[in-house]
Amino acid sequence: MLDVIIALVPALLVSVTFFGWNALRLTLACVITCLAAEALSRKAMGRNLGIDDLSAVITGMLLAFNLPPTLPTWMAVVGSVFAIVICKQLFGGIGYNPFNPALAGRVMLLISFPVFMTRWSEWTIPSPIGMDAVTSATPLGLVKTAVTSTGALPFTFDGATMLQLLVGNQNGCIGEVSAAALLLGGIYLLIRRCITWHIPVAYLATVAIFSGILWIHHPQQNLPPHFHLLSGGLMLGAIFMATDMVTSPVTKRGMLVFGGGCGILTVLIRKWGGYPEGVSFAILLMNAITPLINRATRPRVFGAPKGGKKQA
Amino acid sequence: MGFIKAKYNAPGGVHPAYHKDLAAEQPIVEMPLPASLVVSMSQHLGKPATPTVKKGDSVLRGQVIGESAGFISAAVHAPTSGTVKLVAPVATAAGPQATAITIEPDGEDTWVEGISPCPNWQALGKKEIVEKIAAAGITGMGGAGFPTHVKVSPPPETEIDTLILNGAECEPYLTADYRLMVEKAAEIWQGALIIAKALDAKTIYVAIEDNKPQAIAAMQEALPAEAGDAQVVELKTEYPQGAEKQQIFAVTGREVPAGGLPLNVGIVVENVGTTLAVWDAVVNGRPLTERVTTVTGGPVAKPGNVLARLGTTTADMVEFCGGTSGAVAKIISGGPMMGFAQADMSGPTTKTTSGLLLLGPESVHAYESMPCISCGRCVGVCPMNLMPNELSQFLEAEDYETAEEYNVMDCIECGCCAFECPAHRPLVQHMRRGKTQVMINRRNQ
Amino acid sequence: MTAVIQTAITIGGAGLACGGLLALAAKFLAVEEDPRVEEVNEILPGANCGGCAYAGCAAYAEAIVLEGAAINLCAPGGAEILNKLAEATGQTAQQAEHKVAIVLCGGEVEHAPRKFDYNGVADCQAAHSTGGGDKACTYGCLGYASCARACPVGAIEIINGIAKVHPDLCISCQACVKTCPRKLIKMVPYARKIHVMCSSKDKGPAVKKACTVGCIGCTICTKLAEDEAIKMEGFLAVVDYDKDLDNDTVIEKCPPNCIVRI
Amino acid sequence: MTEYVLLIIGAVLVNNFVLTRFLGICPFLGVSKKLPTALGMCGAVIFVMTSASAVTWALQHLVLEKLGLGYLQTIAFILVIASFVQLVDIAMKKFAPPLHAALGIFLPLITTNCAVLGVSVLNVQLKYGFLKAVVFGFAASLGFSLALIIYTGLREKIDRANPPKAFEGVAIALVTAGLLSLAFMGFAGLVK
Repeated sequence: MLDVIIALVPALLVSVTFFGWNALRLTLACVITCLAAEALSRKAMGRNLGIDDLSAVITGMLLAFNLPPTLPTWMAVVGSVFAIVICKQLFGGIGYNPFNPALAGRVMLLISFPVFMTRWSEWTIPSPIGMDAVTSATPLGLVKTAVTSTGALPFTFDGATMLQLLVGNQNGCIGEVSAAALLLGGIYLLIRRCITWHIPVAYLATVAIFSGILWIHHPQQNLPPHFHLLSGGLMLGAIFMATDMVTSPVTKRGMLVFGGGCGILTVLIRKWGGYPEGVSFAILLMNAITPLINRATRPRVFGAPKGGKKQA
Repeated sequence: MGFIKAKYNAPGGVHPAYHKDLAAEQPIVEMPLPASLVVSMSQHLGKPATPTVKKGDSVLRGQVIGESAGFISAAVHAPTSGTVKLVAPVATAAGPQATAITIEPDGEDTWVEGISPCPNWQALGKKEIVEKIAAAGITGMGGAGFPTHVKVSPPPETEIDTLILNGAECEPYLTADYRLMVEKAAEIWQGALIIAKALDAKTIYVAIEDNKPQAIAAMQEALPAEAGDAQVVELKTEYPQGAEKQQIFAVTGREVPAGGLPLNVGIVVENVGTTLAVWDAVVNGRPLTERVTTVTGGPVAKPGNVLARLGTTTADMVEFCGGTSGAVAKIISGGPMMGFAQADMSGPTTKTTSGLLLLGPESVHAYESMPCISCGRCVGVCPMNLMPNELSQFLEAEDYETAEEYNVMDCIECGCCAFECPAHRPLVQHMRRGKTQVMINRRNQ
Repeated sequence: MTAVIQTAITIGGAGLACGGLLALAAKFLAVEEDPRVEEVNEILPGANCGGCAYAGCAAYAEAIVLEGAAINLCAPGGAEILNKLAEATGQTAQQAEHKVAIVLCGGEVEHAPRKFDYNGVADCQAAHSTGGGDKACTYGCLGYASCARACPVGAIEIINGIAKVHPDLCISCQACVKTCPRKLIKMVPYARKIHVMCSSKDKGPAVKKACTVGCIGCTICTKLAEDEAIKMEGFLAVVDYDKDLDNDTVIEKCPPNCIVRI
Repeated sequence: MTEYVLLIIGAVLVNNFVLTRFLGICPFLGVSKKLPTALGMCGAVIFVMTSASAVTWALQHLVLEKLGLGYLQTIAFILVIASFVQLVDIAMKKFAPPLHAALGIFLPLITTNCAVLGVSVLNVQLKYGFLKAVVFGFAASLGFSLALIIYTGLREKIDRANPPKAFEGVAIALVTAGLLSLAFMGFAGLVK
């Protein structure tokens, strides 16, 4: 679990550089509330304390990374309590929760406080014609409003904007802005064998292919695949959220199916859904389907008839 | 000539620290007769033998003191000459009680008469070979203890074409089979030819892991001409290469059907120790009264491979190896992966005790098991491709029907999943508990 | 007025049409079933506890009607269900004695030492098959509460190391009897209060080593108890529950005070 | 044609009968113990909802509205639904006795299942034509089945969880259903 925290540090540093005190405030609020909530609920349930497995710290950090910088602290606290108490401890603690607590917390906040959860600070888009446009929406938010109203793309996605998305000089939740920092953390986790490559690769590949098809089919209304890969919460979701072992399938084949499903749902919601960002919902929905995936992708028992029933 | 690398490898498998260096280079040493021998009637798979002697009788070495009690059972012979001191239940290595005969040796070690060596065994027919094996009370010495005369006389309609000698000895710490192969290669080959004749098997393989080069060399060199196209097969060192189904797949690529037996795919697997005992029984006409056991582990002063009479207590064996230096936290009969922990050193060795392992406090940990977080490592290492995480959660919730649906009965209890589990869950005990309950439910139905 | 008639005709017509459709379906897809089985099933409590050794009340009902099974096997049902069953099936009703479960072992933690510390699954069958159980006495109660979990009404509790059955809560469904891997739980008549709390078949000295309150086979109780209410089975004193045993001298005179009144 | 596809996506994903409109919760909770029973229930619900929405539409437009008896809508619908359920009950007892035993009380319970009555009433309120009503009924039952199958998978996992004493059984099942409907809110706005 410590490795996951170390892998999250680069994204934390980037968020502090861009959003300053807001990022620190939210992260500390979430982590401390998660730890306190876990300790209190474990005591209330008369179980061993168990916060030394640092899973609450990770849930806190991941939840904070999914929050906009200007969110009031008390909302972050409410989200953390919901994530730890309702989504995890109520099922009996680590290992029993069917849904990823951090994501469920973020979705609960998104639906309960839609305005606060979609209020961003300023950022500029360096447009090629020299006049920087100042806006206060996230790239995906911009695309959603522009495409639905005028039907045209709000900005052209060129090298400069891509660099911005890579480095993190963009609007969005505090943890998801810099794709580079998240990728760095992801590589660290792969080296330390905390996660396997199956879910992130399957997830990012499906998003790229699906958005690629849409882009080729209708370039004026769709942004290129590499925009979709770098924008929004995809990197954070694919590397840290979807790979949560408790709520994702166990077998390698199951993980590929899980990643693919997340990818399809993400682009589906981004293209036609009501919300600009589909990553949280996609992963939660695939968490719900994980028990069925586990059941379907059981390995063939050694000695069972090939292609026949799973058992002898 | 006579050497190939294994083309296949069974799924899963783990690589525990082997610690074979402790006793690997120690040649086999014969142990003098101890003060008393506790010969258990349940030294094999199947019904325990029924004692034929009572307190006060005097017996000779090789005399039958326990008759085979049924088809799947085996005779038990007096390991030496002496007087019967006690006939009482004693805990076996696995735990349940079984009657055991305590014999006080008289020191002469005189053989019972009627021992009929038969140097040119080739003249014997299949039936005589099986009878001699049954009379000698030979059982599998790798750990299971399946009576060999039953294994060597499969039902007539099955057609056996291959005999595999199991020299993998994949269990860490144990080196008994390794020393046997290095020192008694020729006799083992003779034993193999005898068994092959009894089975009408055409090809013979000797499966040895590649971390035992001297054993491979010794067996290859001692390969007799009349063994035809017999091969020594070098297996990748991986636990559990020694498991029957996994070894058959690694050597021949055939998959034993789940819930089936090796004879369903025309193969019989025999441990190298058992093969040597078959040679001793048929050629020298001597019943099984002694075996080589590795006495090893940190606290053992001089670890080694001891040729000891059956029924020697663990305490005497450890005493012969220089006693213990340092505290002993765990006593295991067998290896660390599949062996049985013992409460004390009073347990006797039997035909299936391949090792006695003493572990110091620094290598014994009592863990508090955590809930399963479905990390899937156990699924990756299970040689039977089962799902130990799901099974252990079903069994923890005492849901035995679903556990049966998820093939808990195919678990070979090799211990890979429990070895790999970061949450220290007692997976093998869950499986064992599940299998017992499923069998009880099937009987009650 | 016409509205009322119209309503009646419409709804009445629709009802008639549906009724006709169902009547046809019931005729073509009829499944013959013995009505008496249904009737007996209604009488049974429906707890599906398996006390009658059938898979549930429905199976027991079928057994009564089709295979003529005894009607006094339903322990939880007690007298009034027995009488109703007697009328329904026309058999005579002899009242089965009210029996409750009891764990015949008194070896609590401070009396019966453990021979190694068991660090495995907290289940009696699992502990029993690991090295023959971690208790020095190979016959005694291991205290891992498998019987307590199996009891549908929670009548069994683990009190300092061993299982104890509360006689008033027990519905005599025998779930615990089947679960105990060491077969320590017996069904004894509710009226009997004096019990030998030991099931060890070992000789005296061996029992003394394993437990301070175990029966050492000294046979004092068999002499004191009138008309052989307690008999020796090997080295173990066993109460004969058909006889009424109610004298306290047996309790005082038992050297390891292994005999108790519950 | 796309109009029907959008209608189906709308009924299955966006306003799922169980997870967004919260109709038909009692069979949803009662039958989701084992997958085979749940599949049996889905079959029964698909048949009953589709045929009920067809017949209730006909009953409403051809009979009740003609005679001006619109207020009898609920009674008439319940009557029709009850007879369809009884039909399924008899047929299943004949052709699939084990499934019939497994479903037990939940099969006749479809009669009072608010999802079935809901779809019939909605057909009338939304003024759907005959074909649209039948497609909507079928789509609604597909939505019910999808939610039930996903939820049964979840139930088998959380039945093995060990929640605190107060939350064992149905309580934790309801919490899971709540979280599942939280996830389904992602589809909001998918179809205009």
